[in-house]
Amino acid sequence: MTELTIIDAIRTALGRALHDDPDVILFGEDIGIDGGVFRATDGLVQRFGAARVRDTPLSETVIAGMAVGAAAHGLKPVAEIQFMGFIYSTIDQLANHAARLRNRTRGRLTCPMVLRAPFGSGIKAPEHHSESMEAMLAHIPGLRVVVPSSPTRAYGLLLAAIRDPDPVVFLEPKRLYRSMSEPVQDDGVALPLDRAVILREGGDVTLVSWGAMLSETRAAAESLAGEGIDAEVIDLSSLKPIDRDTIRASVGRTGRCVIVHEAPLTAGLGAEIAADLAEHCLTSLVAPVRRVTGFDTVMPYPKLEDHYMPSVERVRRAALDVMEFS
Amino acid sequence: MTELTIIDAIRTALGRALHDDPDVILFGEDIGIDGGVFRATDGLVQRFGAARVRDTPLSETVIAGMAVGAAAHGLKPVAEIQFMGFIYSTIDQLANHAARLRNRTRGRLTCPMVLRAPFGSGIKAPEHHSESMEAMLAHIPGLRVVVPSSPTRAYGLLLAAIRDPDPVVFLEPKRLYRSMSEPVQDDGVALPLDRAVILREGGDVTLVSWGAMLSETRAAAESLAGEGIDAEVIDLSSLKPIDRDTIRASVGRTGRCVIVHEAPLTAGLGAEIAADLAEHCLTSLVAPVRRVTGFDTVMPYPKLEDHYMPSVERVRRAALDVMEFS
Amino acid sequence: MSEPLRFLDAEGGCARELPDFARDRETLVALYAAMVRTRSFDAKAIALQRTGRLGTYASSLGQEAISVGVASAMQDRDVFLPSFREHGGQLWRGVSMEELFLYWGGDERGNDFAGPTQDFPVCIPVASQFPHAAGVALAMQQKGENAGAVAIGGDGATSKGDFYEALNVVGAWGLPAVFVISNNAWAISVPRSEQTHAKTLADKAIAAGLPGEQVDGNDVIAVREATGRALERCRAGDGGTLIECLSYRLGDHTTADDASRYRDETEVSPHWQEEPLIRLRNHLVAAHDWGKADEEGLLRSSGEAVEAAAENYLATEPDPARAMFDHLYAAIPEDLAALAEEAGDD
Amino acid sequence: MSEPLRFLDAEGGCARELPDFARDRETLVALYAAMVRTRSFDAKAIALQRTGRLGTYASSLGQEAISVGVASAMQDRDVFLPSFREHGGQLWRGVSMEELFLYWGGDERGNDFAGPTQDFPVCIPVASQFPHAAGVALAMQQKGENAGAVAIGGDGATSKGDFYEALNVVGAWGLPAVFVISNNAWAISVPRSEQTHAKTLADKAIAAGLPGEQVDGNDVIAVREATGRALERCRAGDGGTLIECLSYRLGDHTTADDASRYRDETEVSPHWQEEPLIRLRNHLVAAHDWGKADEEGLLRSSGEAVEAAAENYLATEPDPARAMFDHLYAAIPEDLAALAEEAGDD
Ligand SMILES: Cc1ncc(C[n+]2csc(CCOP(=O)(O)OP(=O)(O)O)c2C)c(N)n1
Ligand SMILES: Cc1ncc(C[n+]2csc(CCOP(=O)(O)OP(=O)(O)O)c2C)c(N)n1
Ligand SMILES: [Mg+2]
Ligand SMILES: [Mg+2]
Repeated sequence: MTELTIIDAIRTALGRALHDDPDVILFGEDIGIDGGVFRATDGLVQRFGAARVRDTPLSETVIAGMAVGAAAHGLKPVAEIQFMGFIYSTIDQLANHAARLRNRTRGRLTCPMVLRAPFGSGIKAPEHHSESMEAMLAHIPGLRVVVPSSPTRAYGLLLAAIRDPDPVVFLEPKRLYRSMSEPVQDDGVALPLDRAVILREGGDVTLVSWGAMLSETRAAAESLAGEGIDAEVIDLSSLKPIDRDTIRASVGRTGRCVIVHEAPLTAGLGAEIAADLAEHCLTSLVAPVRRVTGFDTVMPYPKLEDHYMPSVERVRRAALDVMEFS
Repeated sequence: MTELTIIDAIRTALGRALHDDPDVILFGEDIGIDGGVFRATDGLVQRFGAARVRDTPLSETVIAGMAVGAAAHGLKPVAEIQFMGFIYSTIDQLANHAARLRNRTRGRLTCPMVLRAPFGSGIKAPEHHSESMEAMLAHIPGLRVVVPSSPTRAYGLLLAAIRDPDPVVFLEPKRLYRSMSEPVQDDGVALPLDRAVILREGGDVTLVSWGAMLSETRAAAESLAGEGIDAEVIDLSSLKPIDRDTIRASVGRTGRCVIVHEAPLTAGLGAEIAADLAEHCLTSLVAPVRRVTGFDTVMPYPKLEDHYMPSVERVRRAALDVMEFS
Repeated sequence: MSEPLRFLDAEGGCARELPDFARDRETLVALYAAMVRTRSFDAKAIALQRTGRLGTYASSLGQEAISVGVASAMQDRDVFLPSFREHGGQLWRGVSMEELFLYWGGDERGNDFAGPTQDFPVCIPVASQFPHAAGVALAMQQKGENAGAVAIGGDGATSKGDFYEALNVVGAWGLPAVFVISNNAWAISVPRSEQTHAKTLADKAIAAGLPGEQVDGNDVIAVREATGRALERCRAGDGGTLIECLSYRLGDHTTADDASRYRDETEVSPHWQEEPLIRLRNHLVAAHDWGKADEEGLLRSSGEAVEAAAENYLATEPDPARAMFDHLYAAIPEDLAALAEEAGDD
Repeated sequence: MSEPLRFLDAEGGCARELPDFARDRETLVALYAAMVRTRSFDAKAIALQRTGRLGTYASSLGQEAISVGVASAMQDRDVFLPSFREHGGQLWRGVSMEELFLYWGGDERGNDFAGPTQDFPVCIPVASQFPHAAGVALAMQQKGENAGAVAIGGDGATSKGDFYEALNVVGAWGLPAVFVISNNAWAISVPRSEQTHAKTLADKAIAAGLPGEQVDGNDVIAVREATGRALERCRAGDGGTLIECLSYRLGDHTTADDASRYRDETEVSPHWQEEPLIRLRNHLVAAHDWGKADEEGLLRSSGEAVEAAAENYLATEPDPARAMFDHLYAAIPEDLAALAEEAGDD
């Protein structure tokens, strides 16, 4: 087994999908000879040809809309949006068409497409290159939104997304692209899409996060362990649909929950999880549900980026707060 | 004082703003001689001329983007999107520009624009004409999102939105456009933008809603009164920023909360309110926070519309549930 | 600027030599019958709407030649992507009137047509069907299907970015797509002259390096001929085409609209002289022995078909409420199952 | 198709009779100096980035004539809406090098320039500045400002729907806007030929019924002349113009890019013969007595100005964390105030 980073794992999964299924087609800006600005598609045009790995004109709306049409007519398009800050122009096609085609036609036409986009902050990128607006997409009925957190999960979840019969937005935590590696077997085995994953078991407090913020969350959990607090860490993984049972069960055990995400607070996806607990786990909760998020502001330019991002310390403090609550 | 419906009140406020401030300009699809498909601008082109009340080409993206440019250069554009289902193409301009211009330039350029759009279901309109995707917009830092619930509030809030120095999305509950009327004085007095309003006082349970669903919510409150349950009804009114204090104070008194909205459940704005309570009012809560929402599905075509919409009965049952909880 | 392609003038006289298919009586009668049927369907739909038994409806009165002409040039394996005013084309392709009534009555099952199973349903967000057509064409190109994707949109649709982006990628990638603009002179209340300063809408093709052509959209022969040629180019691997069909919206925008608010009857009436049925009927009478009995028979059978379809539609049991959930995903996710139960008994 | 407008050929010879302004030594020296200054700024910015003291940076190497030429044709009351490769134009308009360094260093205060206070800052989302330009032009038209809004975008930008929608409304409403396409032959790794099948990008104006013109974008005189004429049309109430400036991106897309992955050095090198500084210098030497001392003096003063600006930039204290909140709204809403406190001590 080869040691792969997340970006390697994504590339490997894309290659596997192209190899296994002639209907898989990749398109996006600069994904061909350039291999994508993060190299997610590096070498694929050489292996599979320019007809299956296509550079599009600079047009996000038509990237999404073309994926809808191609998916409905028998291809399995895996399209890339270069950065999440440029995904807004695709929302019309995602919400009004991709997510509806099956329902609108009562199953006659379907939309097995994947829209990939790197998201999140932490690499000191220019404006619009660091957004985390996943909550907007998770609000769209009929869509799936998936976020991997490790090379293994990136590989397995991307294969699952491509094979899924419905549209999936696959958001890649770009801060993690090259920050970790692990052995990943290119065995073509997909992971289940709709499952949250317990990354660390613990009985005192449940920490829920996804994507890159799991680094801070896990670091906070380790630090808390040093203070005798045993945190459970859950990787939400599927942002839509949400695996509510796993979270409820965990909070049922711990009675405490802190949710961590980069996106702004108000109407962020953390709200959905906290709301779910307020409805379904109220009697288990022994402390307020805390959300540690990017501040409720516009994502700042790089110089203030670190201030915006939830730090290990902010997560740790929130966990301590809920532990001390009485 | 004249009896006005909500649509009358909106038209009156637009006329007042055009009259008082030469920098106010209206544009949108069919808002000129046709007076807007709901007649919100009926007669205004005749009074103020085709230069100030303009029919645009059929281009939502440029309607929003042009509003940004015009606002930054000294006009006060009040643009209309014909139905909320067509607002998605404006999100790029709203999130990437309107909401950021002030912050991006540290106040050098600002964006005092209003984007009006009718929203919500209940008039048996075709597909895409009944959406309630306000949570997406409420997630955008730097934006304001406002929803009136009566002719008086429509008049006062729209004037406030137009006069506000920052971008405001003004969502009009179209089911209510003509369903109620009351005396409204065209006195040019604006209402405060950031305040929730207690429409009915009550000590047993807090019902929070906005826009058209306040009809069902108030009807449920009346019905509950008949059963000896005294519900407080809060009109959220400002969906961003949220008047958290008013809601927390109410739930502090009642210990119970039901949130009602048309939009789909997951990552809907109800989640933000419930999450806020789970964090800040946990000790006051004596029952789970319930959300009564549109089902977590695509808004169906008219034939199933009534099933999708939260009914008085669903609101009432949820309130009874939380009352009976122990 | 050349004149729009036209074979039959307003009176039904031949403006130029007819293409082969248009010398065949059977073909012409089929085209005429399809337009008559469409007009009957329109009339019934409006009547149903006026009596509260159908939702908001967009009539195609006066524009029947466009979608009928377009659809008649297509083969089964081509894909049709209509906007919301192409009932005639949908019917020609095999969608049933009952299905169309269901759709316009507010029932998703109307889109689940038994007919051309790869065709797209009505598309409401203006111009958003053009990117789909590019995608369908991409799939066709990729799979070597030797077919074309044919999308129709209005004059207003040509102002939208998605129309343009789709046109551009069709040009850049040589995709087998035909974009038809049904220029009925109005986009609700906005006349064509205020929609764009472009000389013609066909000219917009230049921005994408595609051939663009203007056609008399009231001449079903011209529409069919132009579409047929464009589809031949698709099949020959020569890429896409933009066709602007010139016509006029004789009715209101939809049943929710009142066109008298923004246009004078005096503007409308001359266009009644130009409408597509008269000229083809005149031509049939003059050149193909079309008689009173033929005409009456056709009107009767169209009327009967429409009435029967309407009856079936009105007798259709509503979908159960939980249908909302059943088609959202291939399999219902766990977190929706509970809600679906709730809906079930609502 | 006519030849692109050009006054100076690659060697600095006169391709046609020069416009009046280009016979004036002072004007030409100012243009030349602005381009040299821009190139110095570029070099320093890249050096700072390579040493970790600036963020990702987009160099304008080889394209200096475009934004300098455009800006030099503008009056103070006009509004400039750049993309992200128009440093030369911003500097000409009065933005300081220090402000530009701040911006590219990742500090919003770089957009709060003391300079042309109505100008727009750098725009990152490709083509999204064109709708703004339409809006600014609308405000100018409405207020009778007798001015023009000038937006620049790349060849890639012409594929985007917002470019097209904005162009269309400029045409439909006769707005005083000039859209300049800085065609540097590449959009990151995608060459112009794959971006669109349109013959020229100037042709895209036809879709909006606007005049469109190709200009040699390496000839600052041609760029200035074409922009000047377009702005005269704006002031005369004759509406907008699309100008395509032909140039070449000599460097990487940005400091984050490695162009050798997708284009050969052999493609690039001939373009060094065409670049804009040489030809104007040659012309100055031949026609205006530009000597070695002039050249050296200019290089020295440019270098000094850049170094001084860089020093000031590097010495700038960072914004406090709560600046994130202070400029979000005119006044901080209650529900943010608490968070702002939290940020303050983070
Ligand atoms: C994106 C979008 N914006 C607005 C509307 C509302 N609307 C429906 S039809 C229409 C006018 C369409 O005009 P045109 O494209 O000429 O088609 P026609 O109705 O004339 O056939 C408008 C504005 C819509 N359906 N989609
Ligand atoms: C809407 C959008 N999509 C993608 C990007 C990422 N991106 C930045 S520059 C660029 C290429 C731009 O090419 P062009 O318009 O020719 O301008 P140039 O960089 O050549 O000056 C891309 C794809 C972006 N900034 N905005
Ligand atoms: Mg039309
Ligand atoms: Mg370029």
